[in-house]
Amino acid sequence: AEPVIGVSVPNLGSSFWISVLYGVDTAAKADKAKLITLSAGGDANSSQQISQIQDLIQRKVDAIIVGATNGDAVKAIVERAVAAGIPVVGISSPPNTDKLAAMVSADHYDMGKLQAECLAKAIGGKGEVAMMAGPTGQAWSDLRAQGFRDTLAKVAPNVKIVAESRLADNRNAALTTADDWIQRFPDLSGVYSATDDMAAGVVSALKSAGKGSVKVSASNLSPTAQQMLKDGDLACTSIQQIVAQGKAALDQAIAAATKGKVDAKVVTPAVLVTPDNVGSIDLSLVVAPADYRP
Amino acid sequence: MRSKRPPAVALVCLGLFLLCCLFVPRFATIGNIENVLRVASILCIVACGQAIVIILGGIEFSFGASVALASVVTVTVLPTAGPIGGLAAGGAAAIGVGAVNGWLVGRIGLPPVIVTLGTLMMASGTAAWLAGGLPLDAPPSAIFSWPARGRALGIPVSILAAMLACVALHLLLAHGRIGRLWYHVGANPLAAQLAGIDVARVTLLGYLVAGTFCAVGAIILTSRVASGQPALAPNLAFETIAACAIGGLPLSGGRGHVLQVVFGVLTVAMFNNAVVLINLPVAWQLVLLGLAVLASVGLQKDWAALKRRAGRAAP
Amino acid sequence: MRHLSDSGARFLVAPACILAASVLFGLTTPGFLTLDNGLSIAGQVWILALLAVGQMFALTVRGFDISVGAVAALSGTLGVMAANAFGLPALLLAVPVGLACGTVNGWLVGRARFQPIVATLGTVLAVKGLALLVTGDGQAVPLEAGDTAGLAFDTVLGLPPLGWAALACILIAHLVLRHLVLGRRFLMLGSNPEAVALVGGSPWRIEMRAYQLCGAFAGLAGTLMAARAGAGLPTEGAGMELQSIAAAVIGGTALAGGRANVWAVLAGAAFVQVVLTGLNLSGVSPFFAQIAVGAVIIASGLMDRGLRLLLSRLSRTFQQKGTFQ
Amino acid sequence: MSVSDEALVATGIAKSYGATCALRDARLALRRGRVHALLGENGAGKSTLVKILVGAVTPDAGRLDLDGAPAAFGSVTQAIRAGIVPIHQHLSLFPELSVHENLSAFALAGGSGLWAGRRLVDPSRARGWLAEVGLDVDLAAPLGTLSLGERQLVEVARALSLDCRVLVLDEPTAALNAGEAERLFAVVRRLCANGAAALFISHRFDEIEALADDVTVLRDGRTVIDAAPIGRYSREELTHAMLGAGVEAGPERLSARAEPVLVGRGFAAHLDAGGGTNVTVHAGEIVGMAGLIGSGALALAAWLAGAQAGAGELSVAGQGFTPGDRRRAAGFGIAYVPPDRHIEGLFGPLSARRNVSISALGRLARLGWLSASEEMQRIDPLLRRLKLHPSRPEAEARAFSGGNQQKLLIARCLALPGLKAMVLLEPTRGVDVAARSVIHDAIREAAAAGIAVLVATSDLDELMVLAHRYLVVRDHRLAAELPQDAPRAALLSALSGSIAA
Ligand SMILES: Nc1ncnc2c1ncn2[C@@H]1O[C@H](COP(=O)(O)OP(=O)(O)OP(=O)(O)O)[C@@H](O)[C@H]1O
Ligand SMILES: Nc1ncnc2c1ncn2[C@@H]1O[C@H](COP(=O)(O)OP(=O)(O)OP(=O)(O)O)[C@@H](O)[C@H]1O
Ligand SMILES: [Mg+2]
Ligand SMILES: [Mg+2]
Repeated sequence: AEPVIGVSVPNLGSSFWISVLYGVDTAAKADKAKLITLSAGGDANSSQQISQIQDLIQRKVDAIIVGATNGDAVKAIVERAVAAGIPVVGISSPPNTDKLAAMVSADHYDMGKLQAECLAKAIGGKGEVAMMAGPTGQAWSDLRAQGFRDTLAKVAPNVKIVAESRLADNRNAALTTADDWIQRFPDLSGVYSATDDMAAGVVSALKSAGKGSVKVSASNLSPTAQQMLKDGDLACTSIQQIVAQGKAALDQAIAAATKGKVDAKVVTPAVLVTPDNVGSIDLSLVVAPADYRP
Repeated sequence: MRSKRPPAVALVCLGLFLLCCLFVPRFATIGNIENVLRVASILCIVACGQAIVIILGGIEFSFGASVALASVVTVTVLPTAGPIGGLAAGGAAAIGVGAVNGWLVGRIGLPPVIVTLGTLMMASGTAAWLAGGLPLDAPPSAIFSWPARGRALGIPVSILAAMLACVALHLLLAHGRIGRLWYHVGANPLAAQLAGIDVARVTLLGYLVAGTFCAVGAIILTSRVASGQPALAPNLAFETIAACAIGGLPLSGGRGHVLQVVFGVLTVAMFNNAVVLINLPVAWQLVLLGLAVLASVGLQKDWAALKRRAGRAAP
Repeated sequence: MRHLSDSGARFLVAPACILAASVLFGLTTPGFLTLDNGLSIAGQVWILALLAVGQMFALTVRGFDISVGAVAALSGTLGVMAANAFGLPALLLAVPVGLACGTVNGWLVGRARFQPIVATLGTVLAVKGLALLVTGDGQAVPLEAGDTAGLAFDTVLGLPPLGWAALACILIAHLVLRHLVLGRRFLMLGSNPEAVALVGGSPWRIEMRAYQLCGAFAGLAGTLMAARAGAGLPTEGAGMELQSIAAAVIGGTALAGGRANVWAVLAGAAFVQVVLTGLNLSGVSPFFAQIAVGAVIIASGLMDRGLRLLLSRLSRTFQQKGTFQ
Repeated sequence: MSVSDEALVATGIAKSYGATCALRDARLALRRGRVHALLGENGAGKSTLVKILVGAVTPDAGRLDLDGAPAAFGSVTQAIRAGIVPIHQHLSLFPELSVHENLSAFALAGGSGLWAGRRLVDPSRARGWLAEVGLDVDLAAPLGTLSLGERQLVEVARALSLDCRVLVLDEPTAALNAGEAERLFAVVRRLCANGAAALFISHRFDEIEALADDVTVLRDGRTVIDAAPIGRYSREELTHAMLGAGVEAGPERLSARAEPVLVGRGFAAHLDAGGGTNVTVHAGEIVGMAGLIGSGALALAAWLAGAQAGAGELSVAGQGFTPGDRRRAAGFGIAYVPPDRHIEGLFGPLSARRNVSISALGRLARLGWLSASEEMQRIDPLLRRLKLHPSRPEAEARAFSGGNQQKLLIARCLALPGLKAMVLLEPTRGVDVAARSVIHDAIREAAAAGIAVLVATSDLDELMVLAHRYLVVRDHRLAAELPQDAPRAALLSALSGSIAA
């Protein structure tokens, strides 16, 4: 019979996880595996995710792919799953345990690092930047922000981080906050954005205030970000081959489920996309096509 | 009547404004005030809808989801229907949610909390499903961005729309027959029914008109973000409820004036702007916002009277 | 007759909904109607159940508490910090933290006469901020004092030990509501707030107690959350306030106050959990699942109407509209 | 009178609520073994004085002496411990709780202690109190299933649970009919015979004369007649003291009979109740409908107004409408005053004018647009005619006294466009003599103008001065029809079902 693979991700309202899922999905179609996809409905819903993994154990799936809302929070239940004989593959923000059959990791820290290097160069190594840093308490946003801060202090010690927002986590809120920043920090020269969707809000605020000279960097590469890069609104965006990761995760899961050979750790490096190289990136490894529906 | 005196919230709002001017860096610049007003304008339009529902003795949780649905619908039909058609379709979706709420609360008689919670989830699920979970971008177009970015008579369109919404709400409440009936139904639905009022119809219309205000807000928001967003403004319902409550509308229904809504909205918008400008760490921003909400309501209270009351209740 | 058609029927809605949902999922989803799955649901329901029972106390005195999710997150996190410092039992310090938040809400609503929704909205924001403050920007705090996974997931006589503990707390809630003077006072206040002072009660104190209980139960839910996750989660709990209200109302708690039944509220929470689990097992798209949950909440309202209509038919009287028989 | 006789004395009591001064300089002296009546028009301050006596409100000034010693009650619990037992004007009962719990409310609400079960009064004693007030209800039944009058009796029974030295009754009879009231009086008399003092507030002179020994009159928060024996002043003098002016008697009843206007056929309260009741009200006629509590008189009247569903056929001026369709009935010109103005009638937070104009909105609105000036022109003369006091149509309805609130409901009837019939349930419950005479005049005038009027009330006096014809309801059906000149005794025996004299 075809293997049944459970996929538990934090939030299918984010381009990152959609792309991961796309990778898993395409690989599953190729390998003839059946997927049960569950979304915790938000990054701050660990209890929900714990229950969902419990349900997957209950359903006796053959393997589970987990992108954790919070690596510590799902540790215990993931260890339960492993103890129940269900191999677990961590992806991107993996459960914080050494019992995983395999770990396909995205390097969020490096994504922030790449943004810092690019933004520092774009603004000429000095000036004020603000961080649209994404929600608090989430591994992906915290790591990206950390990578950005650490690297910036190293490569451009003269750049000052003047503001950081962690409440604005959608395009509309990012837009409003950026509007306020433009008033408060007229000399702003760059903005870090945890995701491309937030960056879209920032860019639209800057444009309508006539502040096109302020540089914006982002992570992820949805169609929106591709367009912004082409239009020169975005200095750069740091990405990973998340579709490829999704595919790898499924392959590992099936291997683990069928007692095949498992690679304990699959790492794909973070890559920087700029207006110059956006044409040469193999998008099929990076982002789900616009018409993909989970 | 009561409205001859300015509502207590006006003083709170004014006091807050002065405080902000004095202590919040770069608050009192034209650009910033315009920002505050732009944000307030969208909040205000939707809060006008919330005010109707509150006057009716109900509550609306589904506004956030219904603007999200509207934005996604707009962008989905945009390629075939064009910008105007798209925005109209989006607006219709928001009105549709209002109509469903009105039908379930008015005709079937379900509690508003349950109904609007249910439609909140349904609308937000539908929006995510239509969009596939991701924002859908609208192709750039001047018409499409006009509601949020355009100006008419030198005033930003969204602010103009908010002023029109307030005037419309005022006319409805003060001079419209239906507005009068909302007060009656909110004050005592049983008495209204015995006086020969079709309570179900009045309630349905109330939610429908509220949905219409929400639709106008949704159109401006969609135009503002130029995309269909399944998570457009998740806290919109709570922000409008807070604005109405800070404005002094009792959630028990039967009372409320448009000025209370306006000042409540301005107060909320100023809070949100001020915490960003003060540029505190996020934790302190939240604490400050919470205390500000409580303080703005606390300042409107007659503490001496409360003390008297408590004095006799104590054993 | 109103007795039967109103008070009785409202508490039957949740069990009836559970029955209907079980039949539906049993027919459509393989593996749903199994003992194991039943036990699995029974192991998961408790966080929501504790929050809903707390919410029930606030609803009973004609109030509302939208801060329960945030309070659970804060108190769970502080509990974990205390446990790491003083040993595992200190995890229970989450309860007094919740109680303290409830006291603030209770004072604001009872004594200062804030509208419940404003008071608790203010505390939501402040409590979220506090949770970030104590953790330094929202990092999860791993529970190092001991391994609690066994308590959360191993079953003893069908339920995990934490489930038994939660059940015990809910039993206490039942005792409070049905058998203690305090519970009777909640019902009195919800039934006729003006009369309470006239028969010698102190309305604001009673109101305050209700919010305190609500806060304490949110603290208990926080303890459970932390023990289950093995970590304090300061940003957890989004959307839980609305879920808890839904569960309490489906469980027959009257929004107009004065009517509540703890077991029915437990059934309301169980119903929400049954639906969530059923949808999880059925493998439908997560977006459809969200739509379905919304539809189900409305359906439970319709079920309530239907049951009342049915019972009033059975009792062969006309629907009353006025105040007299 | 000897000082040692005095149980409770209040002197120089003053109390203000913000700008309103409820009491200025009130004095009240209750004597052991005697029933003391407190008179005053609506809003004179009677209820406020009561709340002060029972510790529910603290006075701004004045002193209280209990058995000759100064007393100060910080709370209801303290007053109750001192033996002062209140029965409040607006029911202080809990509809969602059982009768048993309601009877135990004092014990449940006050003091400390854990177990509710321990604080419930002994069931057999509870049944004893219920029997004493003549109630036969299940202790476990939720109070909400009882009728208004039964609830009032539960409140009286609850007072018996306390060790009573001073019994304070604020309009206890407003919701009771003659038979019920008589049972209450017996209880009061028995308590007084055992040495308790009683304070009794009512707007009905008959009751006061039947029960009270002494009388105090309050006007504008001041005592104007202080503890006079009941026989010393005539009704006219008392009325004059209350109002500062006399009340003119209304015009004589007209005898009128014309074409039928309001017709109801085949009313049945239950689906399985056989037969059916037919009622016809003619133009210009005031029909009085009488019935004991629980007889169904109010339900029948409400049914006729389209306010209550039920089997049968209804028509007004030849146009039929469905029972329970209040909207259609109002559209056909049937006005309705519900029996409980607070629950079913008043829009508390809305202005007096808006409370009235709701019935005329169809006439006042053009294309959905209301004209404020036309509203004022149409409504304010009505309010003036009914002598609304204070004469502030824009004030909130809930800030008016009971009598004036009732005038608003009557005005709402009169403002109905195309008015053909009025159905009034308990139109003067808890209303003072002055307001009552204004309301009666308005009813007579309406009838004289050709409106068909049906008045359903448990107040026989009211019927005797208003009605052209009496319909007596017993057991949810019409038991007797009596002419205008039927003697009171005939009415009474028809009500209770004994053979008419
Ligand atoms: N809670 C209150 N707030 C403001 N004013 C009040 C309040 N209670 C009473 N008053 C004022 O005090 C006056 C006396 O009220 P009270 O209820 O004692 O009258 P009453 O003699 O009992 O009238 P009724 O015959 O209608 O029962 C009223 O005119 C009213 O304006
Ligand atoms: N908010 C208020 N402002 C001013 N006066 C008030 C207010 N609420 C009540 N009152 C006054 O308190 C008095 C008592 O009101 P309550 O509703 O207890 O009895 P009532 O209206 O007199 O009814 P009843 O017909 O039974 O005598 C009234 O005279 C009313 O004028
Ligand atoms: Mg009174
Ligand atoms: Mg009164």
